[in-house]
Amino acid sequence: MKFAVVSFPGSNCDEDLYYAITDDLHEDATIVPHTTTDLTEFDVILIPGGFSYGDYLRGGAIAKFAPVMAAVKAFAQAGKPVLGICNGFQILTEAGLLPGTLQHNRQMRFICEPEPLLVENSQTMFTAAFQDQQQITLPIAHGEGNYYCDDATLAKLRDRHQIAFTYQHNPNGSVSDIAGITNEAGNVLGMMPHPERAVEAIQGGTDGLLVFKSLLQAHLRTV
Amino acid sequence: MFLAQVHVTYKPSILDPQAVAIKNAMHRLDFDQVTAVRQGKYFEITVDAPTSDDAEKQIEAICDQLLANPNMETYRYEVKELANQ
Amino acid sequence: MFLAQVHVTYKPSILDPQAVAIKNAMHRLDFDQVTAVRQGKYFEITVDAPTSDDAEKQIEAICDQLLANPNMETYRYEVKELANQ
Amino acid sequence: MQELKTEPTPAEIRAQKPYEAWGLSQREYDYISQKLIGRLPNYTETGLFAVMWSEHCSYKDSKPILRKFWNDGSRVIQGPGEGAGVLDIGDDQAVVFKAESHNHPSFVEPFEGAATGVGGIIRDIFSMGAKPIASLDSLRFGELDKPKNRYLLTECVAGIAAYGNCIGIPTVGGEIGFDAVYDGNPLVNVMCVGLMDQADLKRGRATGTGNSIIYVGAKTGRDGIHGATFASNEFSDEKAADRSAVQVGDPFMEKLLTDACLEIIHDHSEILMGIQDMGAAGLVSSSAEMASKAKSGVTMNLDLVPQREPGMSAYEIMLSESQERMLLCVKKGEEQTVLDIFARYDLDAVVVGHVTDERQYRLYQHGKLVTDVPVTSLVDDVVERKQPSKKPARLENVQSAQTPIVQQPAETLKALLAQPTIASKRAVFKQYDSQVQANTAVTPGSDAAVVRVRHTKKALAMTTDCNARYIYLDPYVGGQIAVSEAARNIVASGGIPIGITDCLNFGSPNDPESYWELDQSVQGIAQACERFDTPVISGNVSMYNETDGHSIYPTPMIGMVGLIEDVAQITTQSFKTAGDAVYLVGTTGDDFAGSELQKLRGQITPIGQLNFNLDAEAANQRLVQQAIRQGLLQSAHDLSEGGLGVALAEALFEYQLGFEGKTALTNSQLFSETQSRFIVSVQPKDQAEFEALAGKQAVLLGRTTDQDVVQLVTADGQLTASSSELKATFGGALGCLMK
Ligand SMILES: Nc1ncnc2c1ncn2[C@@H]1O[C@H](COP(=O)(O)OP(=O)(O)O)[C@@H](O)[C@H]1O
Ligand SMILES: [Mg+2]
Repeated sequence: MKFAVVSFPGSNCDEDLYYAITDDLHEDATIVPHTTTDLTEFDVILIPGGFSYGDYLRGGAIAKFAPVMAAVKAFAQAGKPVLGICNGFQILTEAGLLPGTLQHNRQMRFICEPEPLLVENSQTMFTAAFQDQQQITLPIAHGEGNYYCDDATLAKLRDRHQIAFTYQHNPNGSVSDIAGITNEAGNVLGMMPHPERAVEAIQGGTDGLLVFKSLLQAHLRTV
Repeated sequence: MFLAQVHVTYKPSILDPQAVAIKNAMHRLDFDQVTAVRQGKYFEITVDAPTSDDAEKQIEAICDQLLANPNMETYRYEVKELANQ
Repeated sequence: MFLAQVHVTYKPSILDPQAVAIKNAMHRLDFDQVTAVRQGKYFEITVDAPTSDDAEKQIEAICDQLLANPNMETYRYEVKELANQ
Repeated sequence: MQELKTEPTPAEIRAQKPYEAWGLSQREYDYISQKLIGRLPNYTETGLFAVMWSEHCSYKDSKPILRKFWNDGSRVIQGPGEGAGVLDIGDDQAVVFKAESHNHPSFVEPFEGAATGVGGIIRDIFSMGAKPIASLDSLRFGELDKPKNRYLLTECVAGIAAYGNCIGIPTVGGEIGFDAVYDGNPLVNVMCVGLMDQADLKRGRATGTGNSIIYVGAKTGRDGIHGATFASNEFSDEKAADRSAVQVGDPFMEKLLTDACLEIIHDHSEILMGIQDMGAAGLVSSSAEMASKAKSGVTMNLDLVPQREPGMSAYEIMLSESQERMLLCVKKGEEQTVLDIFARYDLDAVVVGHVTDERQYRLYQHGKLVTDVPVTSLVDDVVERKQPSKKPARLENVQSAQTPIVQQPAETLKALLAQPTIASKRAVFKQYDSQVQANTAVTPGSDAAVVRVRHTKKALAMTTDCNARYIYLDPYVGGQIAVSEAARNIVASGGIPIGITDCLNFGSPNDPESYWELDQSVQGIAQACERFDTPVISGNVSMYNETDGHSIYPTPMIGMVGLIEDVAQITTQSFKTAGDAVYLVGTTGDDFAGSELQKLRGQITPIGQLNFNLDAEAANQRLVQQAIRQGLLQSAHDLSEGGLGVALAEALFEYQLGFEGKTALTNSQLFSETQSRFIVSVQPKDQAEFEALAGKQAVLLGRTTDQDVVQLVTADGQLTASSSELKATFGGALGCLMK
């Protein structure tokens, strides 16, 4: 199975994702630059964390114009899986692939801590290896992770089971404790916590590996 | 040459954590008469456009595409001609 | 009630990496006619002061103490009276 | 030689002596004009000499002392003298590290000062060819009851976080101490650690006549140029209020710079002759040092230097401390390869000059030769000064410290845990991304941070330490203790100490007492380093740390790195499960000189005599190392500020355990700061083996429990407290004080 990790200028979790896939999931991964225009050879696109273009202006605001984004959009429209983590989540909301937006954390400070989460929907291609309402722990590391959407959007997210992960102790002020959401079709997931930092015991936990295993299982089912 | 002054602010319905933090800091400094704070971004953009209309069009497009996030922000701008140097 | 509109901007000699990045982004979006971008903060502060003079004094103090960093930034503001509601 | 019209002529310079305000003495000026260049230097040249001959660049005052450091050892690949030191860690890999201070800029503008401090030290690491893998920050502030100190702390931490988090280097450790002596003079020291293949090692050399000098990175502005020249408004009609010497950091650009430089080092090593960052004194120090080390000369055309502002003089271009810039020496004819790579990263890169074989330093601007002096006169001919040195009066006839009476040890323990120097620093380090790069095995909060080396069994442990209260009491012994404490932290984490870097934060070298303190502590550090086989491979000196004639405590920060040969040996300070036996390694005396208890009891300025024995220290470290290697320890924690009481409490918090035990120590000895001690926990099945190994070096203290109670019977009383209450005190204190 072939994973593409899209690297923007200023991405800093691209290698971490690459190693999570190659060393721990034992699948094929390629780091592709933001100038790539064709992603059709891949099965999954991963958009990593970091500070694309310095996150100057707003997280993800400049990255959404990178040449690669047209290919990402086409990939998503074809129903293939796109996972945005942290800055990747911000980029996906800025690009309109996911609803809502990520504001400054309520306390206006960066937070780096392991965070207990609940799996709200284990029926997606990113979460099938979890149980519904399973309690897991993943590290967060962000200054702008406070998810916001208006009430109508929130109602839709709920109705269509688009909320994938919630925080057990809301660390940043997110609406409805949201830590991760999918698009309506379910093939685009954005999440603030970092699954790629929890794939080996030495990192403090392995709950994150199940996100990637879910993708692998979903893929095996389709081939 | 035209100079655009652009203000990007949060929509009134949005709770802006930064503005809240600033207002709290003012109260801690005993500026108790401050009743509300809104906060935004301010840009001065110099455009080498042929006409004022053209400059406005460009600024409008830049705001829509880049400077403001329509989920939570609105913008306003003024364009004025710069004296030739 | 008075409303102060405050602009805080970098002194001209200070490097502003954010403004540089934003200008580069505009160029990548083919807004080639943009020749300069400056970036700053904008605040709207409502003060329940008895007189305009008093409001100005408070705003000035708030800018000095909180909103602007005198090492790198300058500020300007305008205070206007709000219609009673 | 032609002069720019607006600048004073050489004769005017001699008459008006502007160089004195720039720190160049009359003797030095005369020596340079008469002996080194044989004529009067022009304005630009005078500025270059002033900055190159400053203590900051030349170490003219501290060099005679720094020579006393010990830099040998079988692992040393590169000692002091380059961007950073390099040590062999096996598998053809090397670890690279260095620390640097940014004290004064952080006082003037804490956010940007601290941020650019982080940026500066990172460039030293990747310029050697290493990927930066971790940073640590060692901070000192005045007490937090003053709003100014809270502001400095908050902003410095935010600046470190902003830079480190954005660039994607985990901030994995550090230390923070508070004392009124740092009012008006906070310390911000940052250490960066890098990892490399030995084959990639690069040095700052301008070698090979005709090769090109390439400037890359941010444009040069009027940042950070000596304040004196700023005040004299002669080259600009801008109002002084519109000018600022503050440097703003751009971590995004530095990320691109790091990645691009490492790409060139990896893929085009053969055409890259040398590389160095532009740090203090920017373009002049990097280019002159690269030429000096290569025994070559350079010629540069300043019109080609990317500039942010119009009308910059040669003086300003050369002395600017704009951030995020590097200087490369690239083989003639191969420049385009390098320029293309930088272009791909959207970075400005320009050939600004070339290497010559005459050992002259020549600068052209607007078609005129504006500087023409021997390279050696700028770098190598600086006259070292051995300053007068005198033992401070306070250190004559020192009385011994009194043993405080402790009637309620639980109250004392709580009060100590709430001291900001002791309390949990989580409120600070949770703002740092400590896990990016996904290699952090031990995050902040344990004795040393541990970062594993991917695709090997190895890991690196790292720590920064210095108890300045001890240095104040006895700089020699205090220096030994600083190194020993760092080593203890490494050992407790499962590592073998392999080397150190330092930041020597002192008062004025012109004050004989300060100079004596510097000399003594360097000797103490040197002796301990030799004992632990931890060579000094890099470091930094920061002097003149004083305000209104009051100097800080001498604070020689030690940054140490240890090698963990197998990740299975990584050990943390926390007790793991109920029922484990807890031992105290090392003997305990009545050591209250400079202790936190002494300070808590109102003795703000430390008094008393230190008591320390390097042999005992080494023996106890060996024991813990051996026990970890044999797999006998569940946890190991070194004892430092607040002594046994504080260490025992800290070990309980992570897994919310209790403790029950009995000791022959007195109530007050629970808080004695006798050196060379650890507490370790051992599973019942391993107790016999551990006791056989330890002999008299360790005594059983008691057992961990799953109750929310800490109970320790002492010779003259009993400590009883709720462990969750202690945890709340410890965890909440700093956050509250920062508000
Ligand atoms: N206190 C010290 N201990 C050991 N080495 C030192 C010390 N101070 C400076 N050095 C070494 O001297 C060289 C020059 O240091 P410095 O001027 O701080 O570097 P930079 O030019 O990168 O700022 C470096 O190799 C540094 O490691
Ligand atoms: Mg350097």
